[in-house]
Formats: sequence, C-alpha cells, structure tokens
Amino acid sequence: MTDASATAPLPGIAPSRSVAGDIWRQFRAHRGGLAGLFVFVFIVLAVYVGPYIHQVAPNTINVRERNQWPSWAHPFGTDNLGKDMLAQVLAGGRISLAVGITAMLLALLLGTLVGVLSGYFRRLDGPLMRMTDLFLALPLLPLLLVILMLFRDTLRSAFGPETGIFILIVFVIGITSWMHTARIVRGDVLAVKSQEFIVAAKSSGMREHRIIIRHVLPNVLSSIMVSATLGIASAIITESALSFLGLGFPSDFPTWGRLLYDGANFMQLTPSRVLWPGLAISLTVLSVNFMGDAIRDALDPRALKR
Amino acid sequence: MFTYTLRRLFFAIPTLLVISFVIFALLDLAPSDPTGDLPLTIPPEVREQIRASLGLDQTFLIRYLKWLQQFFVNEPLNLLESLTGWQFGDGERMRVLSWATRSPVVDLIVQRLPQTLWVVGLAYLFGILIAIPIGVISAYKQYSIFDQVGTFVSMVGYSVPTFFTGIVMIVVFSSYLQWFPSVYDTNLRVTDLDSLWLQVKQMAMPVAVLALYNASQITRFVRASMLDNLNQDYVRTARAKGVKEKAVLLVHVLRNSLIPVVTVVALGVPTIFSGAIITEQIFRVNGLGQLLITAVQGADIPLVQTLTFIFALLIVLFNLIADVLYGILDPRIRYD
Amino acid sequence: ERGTDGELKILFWQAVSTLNPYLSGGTKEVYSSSMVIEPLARYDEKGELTPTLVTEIPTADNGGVSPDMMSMTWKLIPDVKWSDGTPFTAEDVVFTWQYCTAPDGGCAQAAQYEGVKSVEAVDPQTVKITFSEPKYYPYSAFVGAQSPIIQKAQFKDCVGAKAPGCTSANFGPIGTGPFVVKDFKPNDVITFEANPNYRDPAKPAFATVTLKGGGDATSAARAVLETGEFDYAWNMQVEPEVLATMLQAGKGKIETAFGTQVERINLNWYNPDPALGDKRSTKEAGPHPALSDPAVRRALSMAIDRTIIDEAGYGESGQPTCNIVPAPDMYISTANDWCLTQDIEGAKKLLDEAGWTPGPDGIRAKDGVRLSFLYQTSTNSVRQATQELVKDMWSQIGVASELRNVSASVFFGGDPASPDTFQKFYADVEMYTNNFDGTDPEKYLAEWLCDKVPGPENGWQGQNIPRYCNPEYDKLVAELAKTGDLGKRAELARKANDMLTAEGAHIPLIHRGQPSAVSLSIEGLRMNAWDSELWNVADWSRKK
Amino acid sequence: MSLAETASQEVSGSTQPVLSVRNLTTSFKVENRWRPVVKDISFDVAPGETVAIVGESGSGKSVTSLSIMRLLPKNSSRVEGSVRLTGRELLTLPDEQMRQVRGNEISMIFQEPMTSLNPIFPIGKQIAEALTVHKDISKSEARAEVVRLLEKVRIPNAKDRYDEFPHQFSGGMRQRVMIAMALASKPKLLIADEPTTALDVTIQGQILDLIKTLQDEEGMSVLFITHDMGVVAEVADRTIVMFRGEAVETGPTGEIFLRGRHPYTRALLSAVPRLGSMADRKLPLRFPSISIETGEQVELQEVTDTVARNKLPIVDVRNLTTRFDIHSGLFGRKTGAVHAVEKVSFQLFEGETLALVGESGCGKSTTGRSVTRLITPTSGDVTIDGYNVLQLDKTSLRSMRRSIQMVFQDPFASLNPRMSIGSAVMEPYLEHRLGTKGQARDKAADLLEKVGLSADMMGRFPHEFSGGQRQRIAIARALMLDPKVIVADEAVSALDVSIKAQVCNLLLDLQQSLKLAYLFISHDMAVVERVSHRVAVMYLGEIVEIGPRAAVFENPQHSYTRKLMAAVPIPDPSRRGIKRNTAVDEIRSPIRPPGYVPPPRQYREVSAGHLVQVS
Ligand SMILES: Nc1ncnc2c1ncn2[C@@H]1O[C@H](COP(=O)(O)OP(=O)(O)OP(=O)(O)O)[C@@H](O)[C@H]1O
Ligand SMILES: Nc1ncnc2c1ncn2[C@@H]1O[C@H](COP(=O)(O)OP(=O)(O)OP(=O)(O)O)[C@@H](O)[C@H]1O
Ligand SMILES: [Mg+2]
Ligand SMILES: [Mg+2]
Repeated sequence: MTDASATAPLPGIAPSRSVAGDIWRQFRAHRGGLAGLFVFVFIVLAVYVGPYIHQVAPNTINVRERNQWPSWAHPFGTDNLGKDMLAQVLAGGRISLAVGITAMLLALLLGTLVGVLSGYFRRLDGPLMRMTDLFLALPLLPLLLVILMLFRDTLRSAFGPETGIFILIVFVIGITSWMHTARIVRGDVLAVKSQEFIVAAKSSGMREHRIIIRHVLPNVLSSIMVSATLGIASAIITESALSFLGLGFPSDFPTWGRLLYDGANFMQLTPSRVLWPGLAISLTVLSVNFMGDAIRDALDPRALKR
Repeated sequence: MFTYTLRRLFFAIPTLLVISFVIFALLDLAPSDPTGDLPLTIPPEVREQIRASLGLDQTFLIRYLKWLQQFFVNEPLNLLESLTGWQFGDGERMRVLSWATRSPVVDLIVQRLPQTLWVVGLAYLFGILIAIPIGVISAYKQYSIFDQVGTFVSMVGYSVPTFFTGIVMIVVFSSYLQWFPSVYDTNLRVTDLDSLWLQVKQMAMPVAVLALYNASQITRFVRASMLDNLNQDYVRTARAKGVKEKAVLLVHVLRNSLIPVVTVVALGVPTIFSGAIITEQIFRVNGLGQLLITAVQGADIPLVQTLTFIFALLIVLFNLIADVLYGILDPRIRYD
Repeated sequence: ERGTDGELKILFWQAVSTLNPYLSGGTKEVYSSSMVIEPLARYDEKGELTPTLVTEIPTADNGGVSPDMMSMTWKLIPDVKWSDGTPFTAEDVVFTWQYCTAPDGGCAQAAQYEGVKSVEAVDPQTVKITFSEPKYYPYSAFVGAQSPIIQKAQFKDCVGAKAPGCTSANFGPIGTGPFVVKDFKPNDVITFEANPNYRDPAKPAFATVTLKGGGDATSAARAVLETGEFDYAWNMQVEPEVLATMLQAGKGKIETAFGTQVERINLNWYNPDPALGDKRSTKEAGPHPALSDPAVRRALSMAIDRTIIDEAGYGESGQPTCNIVPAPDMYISTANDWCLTQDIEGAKKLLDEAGWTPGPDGIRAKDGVRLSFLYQTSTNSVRQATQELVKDMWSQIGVASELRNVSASVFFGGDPASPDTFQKFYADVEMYTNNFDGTDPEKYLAEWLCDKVPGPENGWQGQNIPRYCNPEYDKLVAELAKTGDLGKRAELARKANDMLTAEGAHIPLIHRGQPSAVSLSIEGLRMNAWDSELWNVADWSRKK
Repeated sequence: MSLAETASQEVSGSTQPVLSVRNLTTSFKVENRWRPVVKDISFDVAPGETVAIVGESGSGKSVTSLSIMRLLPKNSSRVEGSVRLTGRELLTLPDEQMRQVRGNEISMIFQEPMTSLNPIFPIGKQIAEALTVHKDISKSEARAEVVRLLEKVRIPNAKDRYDEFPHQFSGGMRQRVMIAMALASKPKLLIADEPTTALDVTIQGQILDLIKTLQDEEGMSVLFITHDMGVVAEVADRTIVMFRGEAVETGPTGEIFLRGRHPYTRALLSAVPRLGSMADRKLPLRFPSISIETGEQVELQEVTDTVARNKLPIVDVRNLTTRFDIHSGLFGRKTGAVHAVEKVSFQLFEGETLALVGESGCGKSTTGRSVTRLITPTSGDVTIDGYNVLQLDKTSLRSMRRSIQMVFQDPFASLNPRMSIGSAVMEPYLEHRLGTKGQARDKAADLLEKVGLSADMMGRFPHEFSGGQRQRIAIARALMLDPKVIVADEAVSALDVSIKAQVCNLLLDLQQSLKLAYLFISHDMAVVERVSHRVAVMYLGEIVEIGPRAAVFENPQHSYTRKLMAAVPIPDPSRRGIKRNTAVDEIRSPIRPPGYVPPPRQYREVSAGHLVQVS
C-alpha cells in the first residue's frame, strides 16, 4: 500500500528529538526564565561556594564590632552581636533554600497525591476534598505545638538536633501547604481524565495506578511545576514565621527569614541588615517564579503541538 | 441549582462536625496552658485552682459536647434574642467563655469584626480592584514592558513578607514624614468629615500593605485566565462581528476570565476573617487576627476553638458559595 | 486641678484582657486595674509601705499588729467614696477577702490571703485580720496592687463559680482610685475618665486615659519615643541600641525601676538524659553526670561576662549581678562578687584540675561524659541573644551547648503532658527571670527547699527548679521564718542567698529593671518596681 | 454545466466582483522566521455567487479567509497582496474602518459551533450585538429583529429561546445561530469556514439547505470553505482547490468534477465516497488511491471474503441495555434515566465488519463501550471470544481486553501528547507482560511498518504527526495485543477525505491479513457502505434495522434509515440547487422517567438476515 505523506517527512517537522531537549529549547526562548535561571544558579553557587571565599564563621560573636555598616572586613556589615552579616546571609541561604526546596517537594508530593486521587477516583473525591478543607481551616500554631511536642525528642535522638529540627520544619511546612496544589491538580486531573487517551489506556487493559503514573501525571505536570515555584517562596517565608514564633531552628541558626525579621528593628541603625536578606528572598522568589513561568510555557501542550 | 445548593449545605453538616472534633482534639493535645502568662510569683496551688475554675478538670468529651451545645444552640439563641428582642427561656444559658477575658467569646468576635472588615476587607477589595486592570492589561499586552514590570512588581509584592513592608512604612510615613499614625485607634467613631479623614489616615498604611500583597496574587490569576480566554474561538467570532476591541476585551473576554478568578477570590474571603495576623499586630489594628494570635499565645482554648471553627465554617461556606457563584456566572454549570 | 490636662495615652504591648486582677493575675491586668481599684496600703518607689485607704500602717509599735503576731487591725480613712458615690466601708474589705477565698472561684491572688484565718469588720472604719499562725511579716492581704478592694455591692452575686460570668463587673469594676472605666474592649483598648468622687479634689490632672494594647515592644517604644503618639509605654524589652536611636528623636525618655527580678541560668542537678524516658530530671534519674560536679558549676559561672550580656541586651535597664535576692538594699550580699568579672583562665584551670580535659573537638570530657549542654529558654529576642553570647563564652572554656527556645505559653504553662515546661526541665540548663512580690524574700527563699523539687509525685508543681537540695539550707530558711527582727532577717536571707549562688544552684546573670518609655511632657511620674507602675497616676500631669 | 452557473458567470463578467483577491500571501512568524502559509492566491467572488475553497487539512483555507477578514494575530502574521471588497482595498484600511466592514459587509461562520459562541451570554444577546455594533437601533427593535432572524434559520420557538445559552443548543442549532448572527446585518459576502464539518449528516443537510435558501432570499455572495467534495458539489458555483498553500486549480464546479487536471484534484475526487456506488457488490471495496505527484491511479486490490460465518460468532450481544441514571432533588433521588442503549442484540463473526450507524447521541459509542465493559451495562449478555464479559472479575477482565481493542474518533486526543509513539504502542504489550522490552520493540516496529509508518519514527511524539498518521498509530497500538475484535468508534470521521480513504484501506488490509472483526461505528453512510459486511441502524438507543450491507442500503425499510440516506450529500454538481427538504426537527431525547418500561419490540425479516423493527 502506498501512502505519499506517511513516509515522506511532513513539512515543518524536524527530525526526532527528546522531550527534554524540546523543553529546554522552549525554555531558552523565554528570556525571563533564562534570566531567572541565571540568578537562581548564582544564588545557589553563592551560598554553597561563597563561604570558601568569605571565610568568616557566621556565628563568631564580636561584641566590640557590633552594628557596623558595611566595610571591607564585613562587606554586609555586622549585627547587634557583632556577627558578620555576609557570612550569615550565606549560611542562612543554605538553610532557607534547603527548607524551601524540600518543604516544597513534600507539599507537592502530598498535594499531587491528594489531587490525583480525588480527581481520578470519584468516590474519594468528596472525602479528600473535605479533608483539604479541614487542613485549610486548621490553626497552624497549635498544630505546630502539638507536632513539636510529639515528635521533637524522637527526631532529635534519631537524627541529631539540627537535622531533627530540619525534618520537623520541613514536615510542618509541607503538611500545611499542600492544599492549594491539591485543588489545582484535582481540576487538571478531571480535565485530563475525560480525554480519549485515558479511555484508550483503560481499554487496553492497563491497571489504574499505571494509567495514573504514565498518562495522568505527565499531563498535569505543568500546573504542578507552577505550584512548585510558588511553594518555594512561601516555604521560605513560612520558615521565617516559624522562627520568630520560636518554633523554628535554634536561635544561633541563621535563615533568611529570621535575619530579615531580626534585622527589621535595626532598620534605622544598620539598614544593610535587612537589605541583604530581603533582597535574597525576593531575588530567589522572583527567579524561581520566572523559571516556573518559563517551564510552564515549555511544557504547554499548545507549544508542543504542531 | 437551588436543590443542589441545599444538598451541598446538607452534606456540609457532618463535614463540619468532623472538623470541629478534630480542631477540638488538636487544641486539647496542644501543650500550651492558660496560666503560662501569669507571673511566676503566683504559686502552683493557685494555678491549679485557676485551672479548675476554667473547667479544665473535666474530660475532653464532656467539654466537647458542652461546647457543641453552647456554640450551636445557646449562642445562636442569644444572637437571635439580641437581634429581635424576643426572649427564649430564661436567658440563663451557658455561653462559650474566653479564659483570658472571662467574657463570652462571641461578644469578643463581634467587637473585633468591624475593624477587621474595614481594614482587611477593604485591603482585599482594593487588592482585587488593582489586580483586575493590571491583570487584564498584562494579558492583553503579553510580554510588553507593562507586563514585565507588572510581573516584577507582583512577584516582589508576593515575596516580601508583610512584617517587613509594614515596618518600612511605619519608619517612613510615621517616624520621618509623620503623615500617618502608627497605631490604629479602634475607638475612633466616624461622625463627620474630620473623623472620616482620621479614619482614612489610620487605615492607609495597613490597607496599603495588605492590598499590595493581595493584589500581587490575584493579578497572576487574572492574567493567566485572560490569556486562556483570549485564544478562544468566541473571541474571534466577536471580532468578526465587528465588535469594538475594547468591548471584545471588557465584555466578552473579561467576563469569561473572571469566572475562575471569582472562585479564587471567594475562596480567599475566609482569610479576611482569619485576619492578617502580622499586619494587624504591627499596626495594632486589633481585629480578629490579633484576637486569634493573642488567644493562641495565651492558650485561650475556647476562643481559639471557636474562632478556628468559625473559620472552618467560612471555608466550607465559601467553598459552597464559590461553587454556586460559578454556576451563576457560568450558565454551563447550572445544575437541575 | 482635676481634669484639666486632657487625655493621657498609655500603650501596653501586651493587651489587657480583664480589669479584675483576682481573675487574671497577669502583670498587665494588675497594673491597669490599679488606676481604678486600690489596696489599703501600697509600696512606694523605695519599697516602703504607704497608707492608701487607711490612716496609718499598722505595726507592733503603734499597736496595729498584736504582739503575738496573730492579728492586725486596719483603720480606714473616713468618708472615702466609691466612684458611684456610695461610701467605702469595712464590709467591702471583708467581702474582698471572701471573694478571693471562695471555693471554685479560681482567685489568682489567693496567695495574698494565705494564712489569713478571718477578716472582720469591727466597725465600718475598722478591719481586723486574724492569722492562723504567727505572721512575722504580715503585710500581704490588702497590700499592694495585687490585692485591691472591690465593691461588695457590685460583686456580691459574683462569688465562687459565678465569678467569671460577671463580665460587666469584671470589665468595669467600681473603685476608689483616680479613674473610672468608661469603655473596655478586652485585649484592645480601655478608656478611663477621671473619678468625680476621688478623695483628692485636685486630682487626677488628666480628664481621660486611653490604654491601648497589642503589638510588640519595639513598635511600642517607637510610638512614644519617635512618633510621640503615646505618653507612656510599659515594659520596653528592646535592644539598647535600638532604643538609643529612637531617643534621638527627643520626644521621650526611658525610666527604669529596679525590683527583684533576676535573670538566671538554672543548672539541673538531676540527669535529664532523654534515654531515661519519664524518669529524667527526677530523683530516680540520679545526679547530673557533669553538673553534679561543683567545679563545673562554678566554671560555667566564671566563664560568663555579665557586662557584655548587659550591654548587648539590657543597657540601662539591667545590671550584672551575682545574687538571687538583688534588692532591697539590706538584703544585698557582696559575698559572690567574684563572678562579676569574667575569668576564662580561672575557669579552664578549675576544669583542668577537676579532670575535665579537652577532647579532640575542643570539648572537655571526663570518663566519657562530655561537657555539652542543652540550654533552653523561652522565646524572646533578648533571651536568644543572651543564649548566643553565653554559648560563645562557654565555648571558650571547652563547653558546648545546644540552644533551644520554647514558646512562653508552653514553657511557663506547666502542662504536665508537655516535655517543654520549665518545671520539667528536660534540659541541662535553662534561663528565665523570677522575682518576689513586695520586699520580703522569705517565701521566695523557701522555693529552694528539698521538698519543693518538682516531680511526677507533685504534678511537676514544685518551685525548686534546679533540684537543689541541702539540709543546711532548709534549716536556714526555717530559722528565717521564725525570726521577727528585721536586721536578723536580712542577715539570714543574705546567708541563704550566698549559699545558693556559691553552691551553684543557678548562675545569676542580670538584675533586671522594668524600663518604661515616657514622654518628656509627663510630670510627676515615679517609677516603682514594688507595686504597680501606675501606682501614682493620680499625680501625673502634663508639662505646660 | 447547469443554467444557474452560466448565469452567475455572465453576471460576474459584466459587473464588479464583490470580493477580489489578488496575489494574497500570508506568512506566520515561526521561531523568528517568516513562513508563508498561503502563497500567491488570486480569485474573485461575483455578486450572488458561491465560491468554494477545498483542500486538505492544513492547506491554508482558514488562513485565507482570516486574512481577508484581517483577523489574524497582528504581531505574528503578515498579509501581502490585495483584497478588495467592491473595489475598496481592505488590507490598508484603518482598523476602525475595518471593524465597520467586519460583520457588516462581510460576515463569517466558523468551523466549531461548540466553541464559537460565547458560553456565558444568551444567544439572543449575541446576535443582537451584531446588529447594534453597526446600526443605531433600539433594544426592542433589535430584539424583534433577532427573533425574526432566529425564525429565518428555523429555530423553533424563537421567541422563548432568545434568552437561552449556547450550551442549551445542539451543535446544529448553534451553527444556525451562527448563521443568523452572520446574516444579521445583511452582508454582501458570507464566508463560511467549514460550517458543517463538525456536524452529523442529517444536520449537515439541514444547514446546507438553509444557506442555499437564505442566499436566494438575500442575494449575497458566499465563500464556502470545506474539504468535503460532496458538499462542494452541492453548493458551489465555482471551486478553488488549494494544496499546500497554493491554489492549484480554479474553475466552475462542474468542470473541476469532470475534468480536474491537477493530480491533487483527482486524488481528492477519487477518494470521495459515493452512496450507491457499491450497487452490485457483496464484499467491501477499497477506495481507489491516486498518487498526488503523478495523478496515476494505483491498482485496486480486490477484497476477498474474510467472514467465517460457519464458526461461532466472536462477539455475541444479547439484549444489551445501558442506562445512565439522572439524579436530582435534595437527596439525589433518581428522577429518570438516559436509555442510551436499549435491548440491543447483534453478532459479529471473525473477519466481519458490522457497522453501527445513526445520528449523534443515538447510543453508538455507548454500545461500543458497553461491549468492552468500559461502561458497566445495566443488563444483557455479552460474549466475546468465549468470555462472558459482564461477569468477569478484575484480572480476567484485563485478559479479556486482549481480545477486544478500541480505536477512537479524535486522533489528537487519543494519544498521550507527552509519550513517544514507540512507548505508546509498546505499552499495552508490556502492561500485559507478553514479552521483554526487546520483543515489544520488535513487534511495535513491525506493526508500525504494517500500518504504513516506519519503525524509526518510534522516538517521535504525537504532535509531530498528522491526524491520519496518528490514527494509524492508534490502530497499531490496538493491534499490539493481537486482538480478535476492534471497536472502531468513528475512527475515520475526523479525517480528511484522502486520509480517510487511506485509513479505510488500511483497515481492510488488516482484516484480510489478520482476520480481524470490526465493530465499525460511524455516522458517515458513504464510508460505511464501502467497508462493512453488515449494517445496524440505531435510533434512540435501539437497533431499528440490521442486515447485510447490500440489503440495507438498496432496500431500506425503516423510515429512519431512509431519512439517514437522504441526508448524505451527493458529489454530483449537476444536482446542485436541488434541495432535499430534510425536515428540520431536533433529535428526540432518550431520557425516560423512572419505572419506564420500554415497549416490547418486534422485528420483521425482510430477507435473509435483514431485520426491521416494526413496532
Ligand atoms: N496563528 C498561526 N501561527 C502559525 N501558523 C499558523 C497559524 N494559524 C495557522 N497556521 C498554519 O497555517 C497552515 C494552514 O492552516 P489553516 O488553518 O488555514 O488550514 P485549513 O486548510 O483551514 O485546515 P483545516 O481543514 O484543518 O481547517 C497550517 O500549517 C497551520 O499550522
Ligand atoms: N456517562 C454518561 N452519563 C449520562 N449520559 C450519557 C453518558 N454517556 C452518554 N450518555 C448519553 O447517552 C446517549 C448516547 O450517547 P452516545 O455517546 O452513545 O451517542 P453516539 O451515538 O455515540 O453519539 P455521537 O455520534 O455524538 O458520538 C446520549 O444521549 C448521551 O447524552
Ligand atoms: Mg480550517
Ligand atoms: Mg459517539
């Protein structure tokens, strides 16, 4: 059987490419996304490599040099105990980024799980969405106190004080911020579920969990990505809120949110104390958001379509 | 539509009961204690007496059932009495009492509502009013300078915490320029133009801080939704009819785009009632948010329980309202 | 002239939740209600008793106190009126006692009436208090802002279990003080008016008072010192340099009163090792592996530079101290002043001699026990700064510490289920402030008795937080309770204080004052740490 | 050449054309390069004339019409050449004046009736808008005019339906609303961009009739865009054939049909199914295939008889009933049911094609899905390849699925856009653990070759394929499990004529080589006639007529079958202008109250195996 158009390459079609390559090409086309990527990589490099260049320990106290404006010895100035702000911003960045990214991943995992289950299985929809409502309504602070009380010592003895608290904080932020993701994912799953390729998969005898993993998830990825980028931002900020409620890391553990909060009262004395952590948070959020925009554009099926 | 709404309302009841139980149990587990605030000079025996007088010696289940009755039967009756002037029974009903103030929780909430609505509500409203035009223009001129700047500003607005913007505002506008007061006066009654002006002045900063934050979020939604709709076939139809570009945008596209935004906005309304805790604290707008945070910090459990539950109620209610609104705005979803 | 100075604006960053101090006991409630209701006598700024509603302070010399110390008699000033115009009588005083001691009432000031057997109205102007055993220091009931007199007519239906339900009375008590409550928004704002029936016709100078609550200390300071919106702000726990910047605006000043508050680090004498589970920090857990060594306790204290802590966290509102009873003057001991100067080398030497040698990581250890401590306190920025400083200082002598801060409502909440309360002390060291009411330290010093050690058997309610136990000390305190002579009492109290510090039950750090921000336009204010800070608000006026 | 045609040509010779397009070239900016999509097209439309543009999908038909209307996105498209409306140049007109032209002098109807109306405004308002933006008329006048227009396009109860919303209208009615909207301001030119493609045969007939009638009444010119030669033959005076952006042939419709010169034109024509062309054949017949490059006809291979009637039927359906409950009220009580499939019985033998035909909503898809148990039927018996389908547990259901596979209508939606076609095809095989990955790859490569694709395309993604190619991939995927039966639910309906022919041929080939049985669901009678052995006609969930293809097509007994046949457009230009006068009635609803017992049905045997419902 002959078919002219089947074997001849279709007009406008480049030879076969990988999806990753495709997405990267789309991503590159988004200028904001590229700039965001640069800034983000710069920040990550700075907080991880920076301490090797600026070799001042973040919690060296030197009361005689407190509340200093930026100088060569202390490029970002010092705080009210004489600790070097640059070193603190760098150290804080490591924690804030780690918390932001892991908490976001956890929230994403939970949100996606709940969203997919409730979108895909009609019977679970009602109960899961009501549970989402419940979590939206739960008062964060008492919840935190309960969690701290129940798990802190166990975690501390299992993972040591710092990792223990880290796990706890990530967990707390994670379980209190997945609800929006769940809602969005559910909506998307509902839309994807009615598409014919899902019916096709079912009719070929695929098991439900395989359908979810192979067909549903990849197609709701773009909205998950958007939640992810917003999630990092809110996780960093939530961590700062926890810190100043006294529920976060120990006080000699700088994080961006905490530095910003502690510095706020010293704004008139040493403005650099709030400037840098504030800038760091904003730039991270901004860059991640631009990246998210670009990723969403790159994953958009409309862009993939001929 | 109507029966659908009714049915949803009906099913909300068990949901709410479960939520109330979870909230109650959770707060019961929480380790904070109402006597934690008292000076250490008060001896432990006295503390014990205080706890007993708060009813803390009863079992969890009894306290829960009591609360249920107080909240669902007694308080609504009281409210009805005060609204209509009728008398039900002898009026000697147990009310949900706050531990810290020893006054009925509902009265406290009613007292706080006005400033919360004024400040947080207005900020929400302003946020929406700012967000819509910006979102519309950003979407219409996607990738233009306006869009880029708008995106940048909204991202900054989203990423800078309110405790920071609030303090900057106080330092600039209260300390240096002395334009606005840094402390909100909840006693101010608006009776004439002068007091109105004072009210506007004291609301300016908290409203600005919150409106910026709200607007940054809603703008993103409006923009995304507009972009979705601008590519729809019916837009082309409208243009083919010769409808003016402005009408295409504002009548056809905007109306459609607002449907998802309306749900987002409706679902955000409960957060008005939970208050903007940090902003209220900074400007001393003693609204519901401040009430909640002092209650949590002072372990005023009945107050936290009631406030949280009301919040849950609002979330469920506004979920419903969002659904109903969706149906009203979008004829395709109208049920029955 | 009464009511000629317009409005007085006061800012309490912790908002006032009720105006009945018998139902709350919080400092803010006690202070704010002191503008309305008054005790029979109060302490002045020097800690001396001054009569308020009585003609004189009863003493053994003037016959007001019986020689056997079993009863005392107060003579009320005639013609004092409540703000509603009705006369103030001995019946009201008796009622106040009944109100606070009624069962199920949950009276927060019950301790003030401890040991009172009965209160009788001998005649409308005379009140007789009978004690159940001899009271060598009888000035507790009806003395000071904690036990003001409330009106019988207003509260007579609010006794016992009904007390909390009397919302309007609790929110607007009728009093004899210079002001009356006009409007009360709980946890928000109170408006007062000058009391038309106040006994001094020329006072108060202010016509109205607004007492606003909420927010945080720094912004409260800003509202007085920088923007000038308020006249007075209470409890300025703000970093000294921040206050200094604000003071440059030239609108206000900081006034500090020194009472008996001492910020201290308690050392746990029992083992808090989490591996011990429920036994930790109790007698069964056994002595602390490191802190039971007196050399370690002393070295920890020697390593601390209290001046730096003071400078960084307290400034004018604190001073380094080595005593747990830092005031009044006659109780101040100088026996422990060695601790006022930091002595790193000495501390190191002490530890070396005791066999604590630095390990490869620089942390000292002996027999497998490392000098590494969990250091907890409540959440508060000054405390966290202090924690960091102390950690730094201890690290210089080879002692490691892990910092932890716990929300105040949990830390001081005393919930027996929570592991984080200061009573449970599931940590090696912990830091907070404590003080005593009035000027007499007897009851305070009794907190370190052996039988006051908190533990499961007493529901963790004991006050001997460090778990210090020394029969010698117990004897000393018993002797104090039996001594009537003031000079002798002071000597015994100093001895007890020295013993505690020398043995290392705790490490005193800072004698904390109570700083308040005051507008430069306010006159007549006398800061008082022994009574309500607003004790003489009737005398305040605005500079013309 | 008919009379009307000559007349219109005379008119165009003497007077000025309504629309005159010269050297129109439209380019899009793709990855920063301008890519021409429409190349150098010129044509005229005379007053009162109907000009059709035909061509396969993607040939630039819509872009041409949008260029004329200047509705393409401004910053990513470029239009060159000249477009004159009664002598006035449109391409250089200021925006505001162009807006006045749109909807006023030129109106347009779009392809997608489902999405082209604004979902949240009442249809009356939307039509009225077309009036009010150009004319200064009062609200009540506008309303009266809209009602008149709605009546004109045969919307029953026009007055009451003014305030209804688009979703309350069926596709055909929406398209009529679109027409009313386009006619509102009595335009000189109507551009209809595939107005019937998305619709059912019966509805399509109605719409075509309507346009013809209205054109006669209003005397406007029509530019009709379609890919269906049958439709062209019915409506167009002149025809322009577009191929890859170029107009390859222009001329009177009759000329094009009789003496089309360009190979593409011939290929297009040869692929058009004609009802009745199978008059005396018993077996299915391949579509003639013509090479686009040369115009040569490729030899037709005769189809051999594949049906194994002596064996047991591979699919045996007895009294299959599927109902969807409708709940409403406060407690979600059942208030009725959609009787989507009602007592349907049929048998399908190995190597046989049974076609299910009927209009939209009559229950064809539901039947297909019930048989495969994608939907759980209410009652009945289904036996497939020995499995008692309705009684299977989860695991045996999975293994049963190996015997019966489905191919769906929408080639764009039935492949996961994020999965390479290789993995998409291999997936069912691996899922059923039929072999190793390597074996799966070999088999997939083999099948892709079999459906006319090459094995090295396995790494590509669906968006890199055309609709026809995707449908082949879907077929390959269905074949991966070596099924005995394939349910093809409108598998060719969405495809271009030429592609449709190819895919049909492919299905026939596969049936020959693999002895497949097809349940061929379609509303396209002409295609059904060519490919099926037997035909079942469905109406409101029931089979009203079933029998061998020849018997049903040549001797339709049920009135509904006849109506269905009458609605099929006939690709013969000489019959142009003859209206079929198909009744403009709406599809009846299959919703029944609870407790409704369907009346017992009787069937009459007309000839061997040809049954007709009688009561
Ligand atoms: N906005 C656009 N941007 C880029 N390319 C476009 C755009 N619109 C259409 N095209 C391309 O132009 C070509 C012609 O498209 P057009 O819609 O005119 O085809 P058509 O003949 O109408 O096909 P169909 O029968 O499927 O409607 C296609 O290749 C399409 O991908
Ligand atoms: N899941 C469902 N719930 C309720 N009603 C349904 C459902 N699926 C289909 N229907 C209804 O069943 C009837 C038959 O639908 P079906 O999809 O089988 O028709 P069809 O003949 O395939 O039509 P088309 O040609 O449009 O695909 C329709 O009235 C439809 O509305
Ligand atoms: Mg098209
Ligand atoms: Mg169908």
